[in-house]
Order: sequence, then C-alpha cells, then structure tokens
Amino acid sequence: MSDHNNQAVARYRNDFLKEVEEHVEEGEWVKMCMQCGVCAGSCPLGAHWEHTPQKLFMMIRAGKREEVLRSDAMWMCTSCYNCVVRCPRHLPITHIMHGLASYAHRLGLAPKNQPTREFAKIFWDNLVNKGRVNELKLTLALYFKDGLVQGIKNALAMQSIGLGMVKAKRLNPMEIFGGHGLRDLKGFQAIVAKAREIEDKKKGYTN
Amino acid sequence: MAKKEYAFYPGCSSQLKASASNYLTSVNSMCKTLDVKLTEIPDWNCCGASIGYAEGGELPRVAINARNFALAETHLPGQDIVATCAACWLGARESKERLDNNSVLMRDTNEALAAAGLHYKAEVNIRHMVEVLIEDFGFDELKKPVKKSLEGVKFAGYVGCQTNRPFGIDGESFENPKYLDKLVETLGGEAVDSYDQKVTCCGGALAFSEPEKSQKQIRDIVESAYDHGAEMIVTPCPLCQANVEVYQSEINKKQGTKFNMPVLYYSQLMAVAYGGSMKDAGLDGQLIRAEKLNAITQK
Amino acid sequence: MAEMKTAAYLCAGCGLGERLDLGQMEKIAQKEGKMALVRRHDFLCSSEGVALIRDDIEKEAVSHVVIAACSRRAKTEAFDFPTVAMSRANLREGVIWIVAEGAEHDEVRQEMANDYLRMGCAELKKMKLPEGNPNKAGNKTVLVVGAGISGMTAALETAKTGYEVVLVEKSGELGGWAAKLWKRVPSRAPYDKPQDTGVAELAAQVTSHQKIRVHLNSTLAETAGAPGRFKVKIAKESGAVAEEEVGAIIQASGFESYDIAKLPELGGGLPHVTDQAGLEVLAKTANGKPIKRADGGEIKSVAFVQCAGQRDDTGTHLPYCSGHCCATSIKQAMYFKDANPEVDTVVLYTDLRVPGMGEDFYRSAQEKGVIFTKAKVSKVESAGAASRVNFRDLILDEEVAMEADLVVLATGQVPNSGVNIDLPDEDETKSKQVSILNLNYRQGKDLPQLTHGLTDSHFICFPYETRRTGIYAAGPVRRPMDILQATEDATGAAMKAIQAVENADAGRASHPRVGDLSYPIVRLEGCTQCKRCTVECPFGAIDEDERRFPVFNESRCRRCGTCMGACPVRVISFENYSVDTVGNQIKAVDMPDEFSEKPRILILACENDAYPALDMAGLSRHVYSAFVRAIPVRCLGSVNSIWITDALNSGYDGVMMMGCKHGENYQCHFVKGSELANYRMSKIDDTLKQLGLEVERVASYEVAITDNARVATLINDYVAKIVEIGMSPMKGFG
Amino acid sequence: MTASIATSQTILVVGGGIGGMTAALEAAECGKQVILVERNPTLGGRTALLYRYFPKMCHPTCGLEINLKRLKGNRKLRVMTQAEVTAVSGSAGDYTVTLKLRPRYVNKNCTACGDCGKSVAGEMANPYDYGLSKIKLAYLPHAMAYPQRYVLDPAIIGTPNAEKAKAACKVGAIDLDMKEETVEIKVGSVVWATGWKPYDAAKIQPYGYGRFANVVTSVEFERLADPRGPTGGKLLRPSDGQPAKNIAFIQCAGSRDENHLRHCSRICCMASLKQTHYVREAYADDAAGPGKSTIYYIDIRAIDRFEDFYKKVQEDPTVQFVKSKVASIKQNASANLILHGVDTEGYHRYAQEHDLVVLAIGMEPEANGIKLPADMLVDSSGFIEGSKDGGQFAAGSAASPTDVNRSVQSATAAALRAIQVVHRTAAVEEAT
Repeated sequence: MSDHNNQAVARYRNDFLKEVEEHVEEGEWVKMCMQCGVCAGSCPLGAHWEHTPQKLFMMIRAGKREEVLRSDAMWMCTSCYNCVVRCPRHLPITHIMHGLASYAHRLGLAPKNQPTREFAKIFWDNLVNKGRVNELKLTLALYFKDGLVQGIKNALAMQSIGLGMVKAKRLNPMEIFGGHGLRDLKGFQAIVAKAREIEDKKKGYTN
Repeated sequence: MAKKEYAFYPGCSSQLKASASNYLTSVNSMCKTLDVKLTEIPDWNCCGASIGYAEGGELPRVAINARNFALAETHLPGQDIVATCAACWLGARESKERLDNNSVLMRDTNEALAAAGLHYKAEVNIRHMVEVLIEDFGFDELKKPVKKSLEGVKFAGYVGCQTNRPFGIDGESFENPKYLDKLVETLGGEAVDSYDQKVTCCGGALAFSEPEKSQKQIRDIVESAYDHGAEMIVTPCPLCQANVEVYQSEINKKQGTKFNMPVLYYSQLMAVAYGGSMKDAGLDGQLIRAEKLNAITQK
Repeated sequence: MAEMKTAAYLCAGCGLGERLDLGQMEKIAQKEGKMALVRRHDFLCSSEGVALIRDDIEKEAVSHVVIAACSRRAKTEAFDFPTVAMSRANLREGVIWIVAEGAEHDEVRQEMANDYLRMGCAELKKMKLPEGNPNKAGNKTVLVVGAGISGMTAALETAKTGYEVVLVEKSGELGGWAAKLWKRVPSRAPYDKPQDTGVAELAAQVTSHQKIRVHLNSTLAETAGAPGRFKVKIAKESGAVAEEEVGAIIQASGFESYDIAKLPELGGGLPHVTDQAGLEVLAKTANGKPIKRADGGEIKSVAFVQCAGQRDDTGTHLPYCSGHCCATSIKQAMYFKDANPEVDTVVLYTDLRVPGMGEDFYRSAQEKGVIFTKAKVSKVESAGAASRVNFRDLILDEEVAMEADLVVLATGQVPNSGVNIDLPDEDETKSKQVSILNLNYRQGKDLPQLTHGLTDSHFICFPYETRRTGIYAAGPVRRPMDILQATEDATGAAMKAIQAVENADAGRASHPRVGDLSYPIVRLEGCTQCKRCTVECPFGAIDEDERRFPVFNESRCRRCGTCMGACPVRVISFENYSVDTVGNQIKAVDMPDEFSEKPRILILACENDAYPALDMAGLSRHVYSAFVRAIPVRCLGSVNSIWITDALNSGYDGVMMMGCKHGENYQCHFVKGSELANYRMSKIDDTLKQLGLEVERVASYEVAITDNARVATLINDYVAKIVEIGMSPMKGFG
Repeated sequence: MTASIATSQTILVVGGGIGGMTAALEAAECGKQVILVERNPTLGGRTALLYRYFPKMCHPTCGLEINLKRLKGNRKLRVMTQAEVTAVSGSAGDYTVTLKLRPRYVNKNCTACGDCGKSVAGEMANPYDYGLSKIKLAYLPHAMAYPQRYVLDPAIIGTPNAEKAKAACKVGAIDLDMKEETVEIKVGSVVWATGWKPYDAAKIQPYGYGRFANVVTSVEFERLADPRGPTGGKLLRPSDGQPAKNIAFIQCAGSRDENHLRHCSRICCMASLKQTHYVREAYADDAAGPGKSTIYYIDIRAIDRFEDFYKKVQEDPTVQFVKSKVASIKQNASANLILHGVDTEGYHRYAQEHDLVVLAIGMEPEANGIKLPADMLVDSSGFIEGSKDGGQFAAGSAASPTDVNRSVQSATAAALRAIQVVHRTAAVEEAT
C-alpha cells in the first residue's frame, strides 16, 4: 500500500477513503468536509498538531495512508468538542480523531511511545480489569510506564499532590490492594470480550 | 414538591475516596435538601471516558455504557439516569444516541450484552445533574431552601468542555453558557460574568500524557479568573475540578506563579447555601481551601 | 386643443406663508408671469386646496397650472391633474428649507422664491400637454430568436399570456444545448440529484401551442422598424424568405461552448479528455448504464477540471466565470456515482461556486462519495490508456499528479451575440461574427455588447434594459447562466416584451420614462443633416432617410432628450420639454446688476439623481447659498449648449452642471447622457474665451443621489469661488 | 373599501422592497390592476438601507427614485403600507386575502414638514439604521421614504408626547384615533415578495456579536459607509467612535452552515468585495496611510461576470484574502478583536488583530417569520417556491437568496406568471 502513495495512479483514488469509511469510527463523514478549517482553528492544542483535522481529511482523500495513520496529530485530541460544535457540516470530528487513532493503534501504525497512546491503553486495561477505573493504579501504572527508576522519579515529583489528595480523602492508598470493583465483573468482562470480538471480526483486526 | 427519584450514575471519580468524592458528598447533601432520592444503578461500570477510544474501540465502549442502561432499566424502571460527571454523562448520552439511531450497532450491542444476560431496551433517558436542577426544579425553586447567602463571594463559572459540548445544558450557548452564573446569583453570590475562559478545555484528557500542554490550558483558566476578580472557580465537572485545582501548585513550582484559587463544585455551593456544614459540602476535600465558604458554614 | 389658460397657485403651508411675502409673489405671477388666474391657499395639497385647482380646471377651463409650493417630487398624489400642463415652483425644498434661517436672509430668500415662481410661469407658457406619439404601432406579436431553453420558455410564457409568438431557430430542431444534456442540475428541493431536462415536454408544448409559429432552419436576414412595427425577413436554409411583422423581439441566441482545442495544456485534443458537453454525449449514449469512453473503454476514475479556459487573467481565454460549471461537474460526477458508486470521481476546483441551494447539491455529491480537491491544474497529459492530471493541491500545498480514465474540462460559455457594433468596421469584418438580428439600424446590426461579448444590461435595478427599445436579450447570450436562471430570465424577458408592445400600442415611452406621452418632434426644415442626433442617440432610435435627414422612430425613443441636446440648430423638442421650456426659465430670472454682490448661479441638474439629492438636502436642512437657481433636466445629455451661452449672456455668474457618473461604471440612466454632456462641456471653454469669461464659470459635477450633504458643500464652495473670481461682466447686456 | 378596489383580476404583491415594487410595476405597466402591500411604513425594503451596489458601486436609491417615479405616475397601482397579510383563502384566480392595517396615526394631509418630530421627546433605536442611531418617536423613516409621510410609533399613543405631536402639526395630519383595521380584498393572484432578513448574528457565538462592540454585520457596515447613515459615512467603530482602519470581513457568517443556514446566501462574497471599496475610499486621502481589508473565506463565489470585480479587488494591495473559516474571536483590552484560525491553503495558524470585524451575514427568508397560506411550498431553508394551486408565486429573495439584479429578474418573471393567472380568470369570465 505504501508504494502507492507515490504513484499518481492511486493518488486521489478513493481506496484509502473507503478503508477509513469502513474501519474508522464515524469514518463515513470524512468525505463531507468542505475544507473550511474551522476545526483547525478551534482546537485548544491546535498549535501542537502536525496536521489539522481538515488537513487529515484531505490527506485521506488524497490517499496518503501511511502519513495519516502514522501521524501523531489525532493523539493530541483532548475531546473538548469545540470542533464538533463549530463544524458547519456537522462532522463528529472528535470521534473521527479517536477513530483514526484507534485504527492506527490497532494496526500497529501509530507512533511508538506516543504518551497518549500508552495512557489510553493503560486506562482501558485498568477499566476492564475491575469494571471501574482505579485512579491510584492508573496513576502508578503511568508513572512506571517508562520503567522502575523513572517511575520513582515521576512519583516523587508528584508526591505533594498525591499526599494532598490522600489527606483530602480523594485518593485512597489502600486501593492498591483492591479498591472498587464490580460484583458481576465476569459478566462485564464477557460483554467487553464479546463486543471486541464482534468489532474485530468486522474490521478484520487480527491482533 | 413531591419527592423526585433518579437512577444515579456517580462514575468512578465520585466514588468514596476517589478524586471527586467531595462532589458526591455535596451532591448527596444538596439532594437531601431538595428531597431528591438518588438510587445508584446497581453494579454500574465505568463509562469508558473519551480516552478509552484507542484500545476500547467503538462497540466495546458503547456496550459497557449499554450495560449501565440495561441495569437501570431492569432495576430502576421509569427513572432517568442522572450522572454528575461530565465524561460519564457525555459517554452515556453519546452511546445512547448512537444506539437509538443505528440498528446494526443496537443489534451488535445487545449481542454483547447477552454475554452477561442483559438487554438494552432503549427506554431510559440520560441526564446531567445540572439539567435536573434547571429543568426539574428551576432557579426559583432552587432559591427557596437557601439559608445562608453566598453574598460577598465572587465566583468564576467555569463550565469546561464536556458538560457544554456537544450537547450543552438548558439550550445555553456553547461559547458563553450562563447557567453557572445564574446559579451563583440564585445562591446570593456574585458571578464574574466577564470571565472569558468559561468553556476553555482544561486539557484533562492529556493531563497525564501531555502535562505541559494541559497545564498551559489550566494556567489560562486560573489566570483569567484572577484577572476578572474572581475569588473562586465553580464548575460542574469533576475532571475540570481536579485538574484545575490539583495542578496549580505544580504550575506555581514550574512557572513561579502564585496560584491559590479554590475550585468548587456547584453542589458544594448549594450545600453551603442550604445550610450544610463544611463536611456536608465536602469542603474538607479541597486541596486549596475555600476559606470564605468555610466561614459561611460557620455563620 | 383649446385656448391656453394659465393659473398659478401659491401655497402658504409648511412655513411658506411665514417665511415668504406671498403677496409680492402673487403680483409677480400676475404681472411678470402673466398668469390669468393667481390664487393663494393656506394648505394647497389638502383636499380643499386640490378641489380649488380642480374646480378651476373644470369651470374656468384652466389648461396650464403652476404649483408654487413644494418640490415636483412631493405630494404627487395630490397634485395629479392629468388633463393640464403643469410646472412646479419648488419653494419648499428648493428655498425655505435650504436658505439659512433669520431675518438677515429674508431678502435673498424672497428673491430666490420670486425667481422660482418666475421660472415656473416661464416654463409653463412654453409647455404643451403631451398627446402621445401619433406614429404609434399596434402589432403585438413577439418574435423570439433561438429555441433553446431560454427561447422556448420565452415563447411559451408569452403565448400563455395570450400573445402571438414567432419563434425562429437556426437549427433543425427545438431544444438548443439543453436538448443535448442527459440530465440537468436540480431546480427544486431537495436539490439532491440530477433531474430530467424536461426539454422534450417543453418542445412539445411549444410545437402544439396555437399561438406559436415556429421557423426551423431559419435566421433573420433583416430586422427593420420599431416596437409595434418591426418587419423581419426570415431566411430559411432552403433559400426561401418569409416575412413577419412583430411588435417586440426577444433575443435568446444562447452560447457556444469554449473550444477545447484552444486548451492543449489541459489536454484539449487528447483522446480521453473531453469537455462537459462531450461527457453529456457519452452519458446519453450510456442511457443510465455506466458511462463508457468514446472508444468503449471502461471508466473507473474521472477527474473534473474546473474553470478550464475560464477566469483567465492572461488574456488568452475567457476572463469570466460561467457560473454553472461547478454544479454541472457535480451533476456529471453523480452520473458516474449513481450508476456505479465504485467509480472514483474527483472535482479539482479553486473556488467551488454553487450559490443558493446549490450547497445542498454539493453536499449530496459529497454524500455520494464525490471527492472535491482545491487545486490548480497545470497540465493534463496522456499516460498510457489514461490521462495524467498535474496540479497543485492547495490544501496539502504540494505539486502532485493523479491519473484518471477520463478527464472532463469544465469549459465556459461563449455568447452568440452577433456582431460587436462598437468595433470599427474593419475589425468587425475580421471578427467573422455573423449577425443575429441583422438590424437595419443606423447604429449597427446587433444589440450593443456590454462586456466580454455579453449583451447584459448595465443596470442593477433594471436587468432588461438593453440599448435597443423593444428588443430584450434573455439567457446565456447576455450573461453566463444555468438552466434555472435562463428559465427565470426568459420569463422576465417575455414580460418586458409584452410591456413593450403594449407601450408601443399606446404611444407611450418605455423604461425609464415609462408612460411618458411626449416624443421628439423635429422641424426638418431647419435641419442641417449634421447627423449628430443619429450618432449620439444612446438607443439607436434615429435612422437617416435617403436624403440623410433624421428619421425618428418614436417607439424606439426613450425620451431622454440627448438628440435635443445634440442639435446645433435646435430643431428637436418635446411638447413639455424643449429648448424653450428651459431657455425661458433661464431668462426669467431677475438678474441683479454687477454691483449688487448677488451672483446668480444656474444649476442644471439631472432629474433622477442630482435633483433628488438637492431635494433631500432640503429635507435634511442642509443650508446652501440662495444665489443658485436650479432647473431639473431629463438628463444632462439633453442640455443644449445654447442654454449655457444664453445663461452667460444674460449675466449669470456661473453654471453648475450636475449629472451622473460616467465612464466604465456609468450611472446615467440614459447610458451616454452624462458622458456626452461631459464631452460637450469640455468644448465650452472656447465659447467662454470668446465671451471673455473665465473657464471656471461653467463647471461639471458628478452627483449621486446620496450626495445630500455634498451638494450643499459643492454649491457653497462654487459660490465662494465665483465671488472670488468676481461678478460676470456680461450683466446688463442680455 | 374592499369592494371597490378589488376584483379577481387584481394582482396582490406582498412586500414593497425592490422585488415587490418591481413585480407590482411590471404588472401595472402592462395595464393590470395591482395592490402592493408593505408591512413597514415605507416602501424600499432592505435595498434602501444599502449604500452601494456591486459591481457598479452605484446607489440603490437611484433605482428606487426611478421606481418611485414609475409608481407615482401609475394609476393602476395602489400602495398600502403598514399592511400585513394575515390570511389567504380561495384558489387561483379567486383569492380572498385578509389584511391587517396598522395605524400610522398620520393621515394624507402630512407634508413631511417635520414639525411633529421636533415636538416630541424621546427616541428609539432607528430600525432604518439597524439600530445604530436613534430616531424620534414621530419620524420619517428615511429621506427616500414613500409615502413621504411621518409615522407615530405606537409606543407614544396615549402619552402626552402624542398630544404634543398633534399640537405641533399645523395641517391636521395627526389622527390619534386611528385604529387597527382588518380588511378583506379579492385578488386573482398573489406575488410574495417578502424578501429576506439578516441572520441573527448573535447565534454565531464564536464571533461574539452582541458581546463585542466592534463586531458588526455587513448590513450594519452599509449604514456606517452611507453618508446618510449614523456616522455620516465615516467608518467609525461602535466601541469608541474611532476610525476603523484594519477591518476583517468574515464570509459565510451563518451561511453554508448546518448550525445556522444550510444554504449559501450568494450575495455575501460580492458584498464583502464591495465593502473593501468603502475601506479604500474612506482612507484614500489619509496621510497616515490606507485602510486595510482582510477577507476570510471558504470559496469566493464571484460568479459569472462578477469575476471582473473580484479580480480588481485581488489586485488591490490593501486587500488580503485568507482561505479560512475563522474559528473564534477574542476581544483585547483596546476593544480590538483577535481572530483565531488556520489558513487552510498550506496550513498557517493565525491570531490576527483587527479593529473592526464585519460579519458577511447570511440571508434568511423574511417569510420565516410570516404565517404563509397552508398550501405554500417552501424549501428546506424556508424560501418560497409558490402555491400548489399555481396562483401564488414568489419573487426575489423570498424565492431564493439573490442579489438585486436577480431579484428584479425574478420579480419580472413573477409578474408575468401572475398576469397569466388573471388573464385566465378574465378569459373564463368572458366565456361565461
């Protein structure tokens, strides 16, 4: 596929667009963009984007598969929905960004060591593990994602906040031993597994 | 006024000893005054939050939300689901809208739910606590139980993102929603209506992964509150509350600012105004103490 | 007509009674104005005041009336006496509202009012109640030239209103370009898909309508005459010539598609590059099945290149945008998507121009998967069995290329407007354009063109105003347009044509002096055959006979008076507007002597813009000098230079000419009037020098109707300048 | 009153703007009986509030003057102002139309001398300046108003102010006892020329109209540029009355937007291009240098021969084009506006400061606020397509977003369609 990127034959053909429409959450909206750029200007993290949403949509239409899926742009989304409410074509841009990120992640094309990507994975695993998010474990997992030493450093750096939270009874150090969980955790996990199975089958994910 | 009953979806952050546990405390206190009965959806699960997308994908996220709906429909029939957390409300409401408008998604979701013997019937409504307050009570009703006016305290109403977009509350504008200001005034406080960061994103979703970027957002939010003469920030969102409050010290450390702006939930203000104690209002849970409110509870 | 009996009515209302000595004015009307009846009323426009005048008209046989009250633009419903000649002395907007308040201005205010009354009386005596053009002509058949959508619509709408139609079409069938289309762009909600052209049904209705006679394979060999009495020779391909008499003409001669061969850089001439018209042929052949290339090849990808040979700023191709092509490409992309969604369609555009509800059509195309790319195409070349389109993607900011099985160039519309009559003769023959109308008019064979070969109207408010009365252009010949617009345009043109025949039948002028029953009357015995009137008439109304005398085709005339202004021997006049009606006013002013320090400035103001601006200066109470005397004229083009010399000879210290903007964006409602006036005035310097006068004593101004405050400033500045120059030495010699 | 003026061969034109006046005049000049009803106290509609037209830069009041002259001279045409259609019943060729006539409190004696205006205290926002100036409660709408008669605002009826006005009038023109009337008329055909209204700019929240003083709409900018407008033609910004010299024009303000108006309003690109001329002319002789215009756009829709006009503006070095839908506007301490967005041609992020922002506001059908007869067909934006029975038509910007030129074409066509209906009626009556 990547070879095609440089070949006029495939450029501006709809192959990648169709792939996005089929596999990316809300991907069927990409064709509706009219390139006004309001999303690009509305993003609070816009200045950090390599590509703006509207530009990503144009790249998809131009068949730039590799560049799009390897972009770290969609990982900058803070889910603030500014773009969504301003888009004159009602594109669910936030969701398309999530969808593209997810798709790139599942295909293994998303940038390695992308911090948001890693956080998102840890978050989901944390969630599936207990059915509810365990904030302490989530935090620790994050601090230690780059290894033990870095983790201790990270944790120390944020120690005052953590202690404050504990004092304010808004962080429970005992959660490390269990914490909130679902009674029917098994059922919950079965739902997640089944949903994932259905989705993976549809999208052709193998991992 | 007759007792109102709702299926309550507190969300992960509002559990005991979680980051927004004081939100829960104050909501309970507020509801007691307003004679509202909140019954937790039995065995509710996490909404997946927006950050769940990367690993979670679409169907698993929708399915876990649908699990909550199905539980509510089964155990608390006829009651609206009320969420206090912006992310929970948004995640749930978005899931519901997609399910109700997409028969394929509905079929797949119910197939997944069947794995736990559940079924979603598309009967339940999803609402935010603020919607309940405004629509089911209205400002006039909310004013009635006020015992201690918040007079003399200036609040910047910080609405944030997800309580405001894409759905919003009370037909208010996305750029300049006024319901927090109206609520503050209802309680006798002073709303800083020129506050211009009302709907700025706090960067919460990236607080962990992109700290500099999100802290830049927080700095703007706090700075503007100071600039416009606010003494406290009030918000409806636990993620906003936590981020904006928690990271002030971090920003002070890195950038030499002297931020010390209390960040409160609307429910805390109401609990105080309704005569609650510091504990009832969850004020003991503040990292940055809201001394002026503490003082009012002592009156 | 009965004896002339004059009457002057002075109004004392609106403060006139308080600010003016009406007793003095009554005497002026009697003695100087020689009015048979002079009456004063406290509130002349009241029903009582109006009844007073009406009674005099009925019982006293008053035939000529001066109303000395407010402006001729005010109280028109009250002072509505169609059976008498009437002049209005503007004492309110023209005097008391603009002269400074206070007793120190009483004298000049009174003098100004007295003069306007004198002028009103003087004008009146030279006026006649217009009786209508005696050469009126009553043929009410409408000729429609061209049987495309525009022509057929015009014909049918005219016939449906009850008028006979002659429809001339040069080809062998009805339908024009639209008949060559597979589908058309939608014209109704929900604007989401191509729609049947409806051409066949329209043609069937035209063919079967009892009031429409169709001449196929025919062109106009000659068009002569005027509204209500056009005579046309219709030449058949066979050589036969039919003659028809018609009352008005609608020219719906359409367009040609810009020649794709002129666009080699965009692949014009390559086998798999076509224009939009070419694609319609392929689509018709496919008849709803997947479209194939001309060589029968399968099409999996199509690129549409917008603005091909249009919006060109190099001077090589069409400079304008043809308006419809974006929507047409969208429609054509849908041909492919509707037959097979797997075909890739890309529209390469710089500005996507689908105004109005076209936005829905655009959205619908996106929903169907048509891809839109903001791009500037540089080159289209052959690439094996396909074509390669090289372009700059303006969003991605890079030079790229794509390949497509078929490339469609959105080329523009070139109007079939016939001969450009404004080109010198030798250029005209070179241009090889064939005349559409073959008018035998002195000023040329076809409608004058506005720009880029288009016969559009120059007027925003009056889109049907061509410079040939009774001949209306409709459809893409006058402006690039789509079918929806052409249909609307043709219906409007039918309305105008019907109006033209009705006006001709009644002997009335048409727009903008619609209803005017006056018409140019020429004293041929005084004519020197100088041809100025025939050359300068903005509407080509005047021809020449075999002895080279002017022939006034009254129903072609718009009554602007440009001919009257042009005539060096002053033999052209209107019953109620002539060299004398204005000349007499100029001379009626009481001229103070050289030592009075009271200069007199004559203002000749266009009655449509400058005069209302003066009026509204009054309404807004902008104060200006009481030394001016303003006379409204139909158009500055009607100003005869004798008025200027008469004024200077009789001691006026200056003349201000106030007319509309001229030049490219002229605002003159008679097209060339203000321009001609400007030209003529540029020659007046010699006259001034002969008289030993400073050139500043005649000044021309472009005044817009919005210049309410500005006219006051202009006047005051000019008066100051005249004071500086000094009084005219001509006083007392007049 | 009803019986004498109307038969089923009469054409009713609803709306007295350029479209309605044209439809009425074209039909009347063809010899038809026409009634022209206008909701406001004056004819002229929105075009009377424009300073100049594109692409000629000529003055709308010039055409209005001609049309008024045509109208004054035509006996077939009857004008009713302050008249609103409240119901239409019947069918093509035989409609009964109910009109609500609001009182003017000034009768035809009025000479527009202005004494009443001078006498009354109190002012209101001048609707003929889009509220940018004040007008007395006894007023002449504007210099070109027709009928040229004063109006009393209903707010002063029953107050001493009204009595003052009455006392000031020397010609007995003020009649405080006028009442609202309802009349029925019989007409054969109806032309709806109800026109358009500017989209409510406050709804476009990111642009801060209503919150930021120096964000104005394009129609308001016309008033600022007009020498007869609130600033005497100077481009002064509302916040502090200082000259605006660095002006942003934001295209598609409300148009082409699913959140607001779905359609493209057609005129706005040309209107902004035109308004850059105002900026250039306003500072042509300014020693401090020329004014600057920046146009933020998605597509410049200068269709057909308007392209010439666009090209000329492009050649002007004081005008800049940025291909971007502005995302949001913030106001700074000096009441300047910071426009945030991204130029999508290539991707250039900007935070551009301007001293005035003009929103090229979209056209919404005025009929969206009018109760139309039940069988009227309208499109998804509320533009009128006509009645199902074929006896009622739309003209001008009631039918689609149009400029004046197209509006007049459309009105001319609508006049013919209306004539066809009453001709049919006449033919039927003659036959029977």
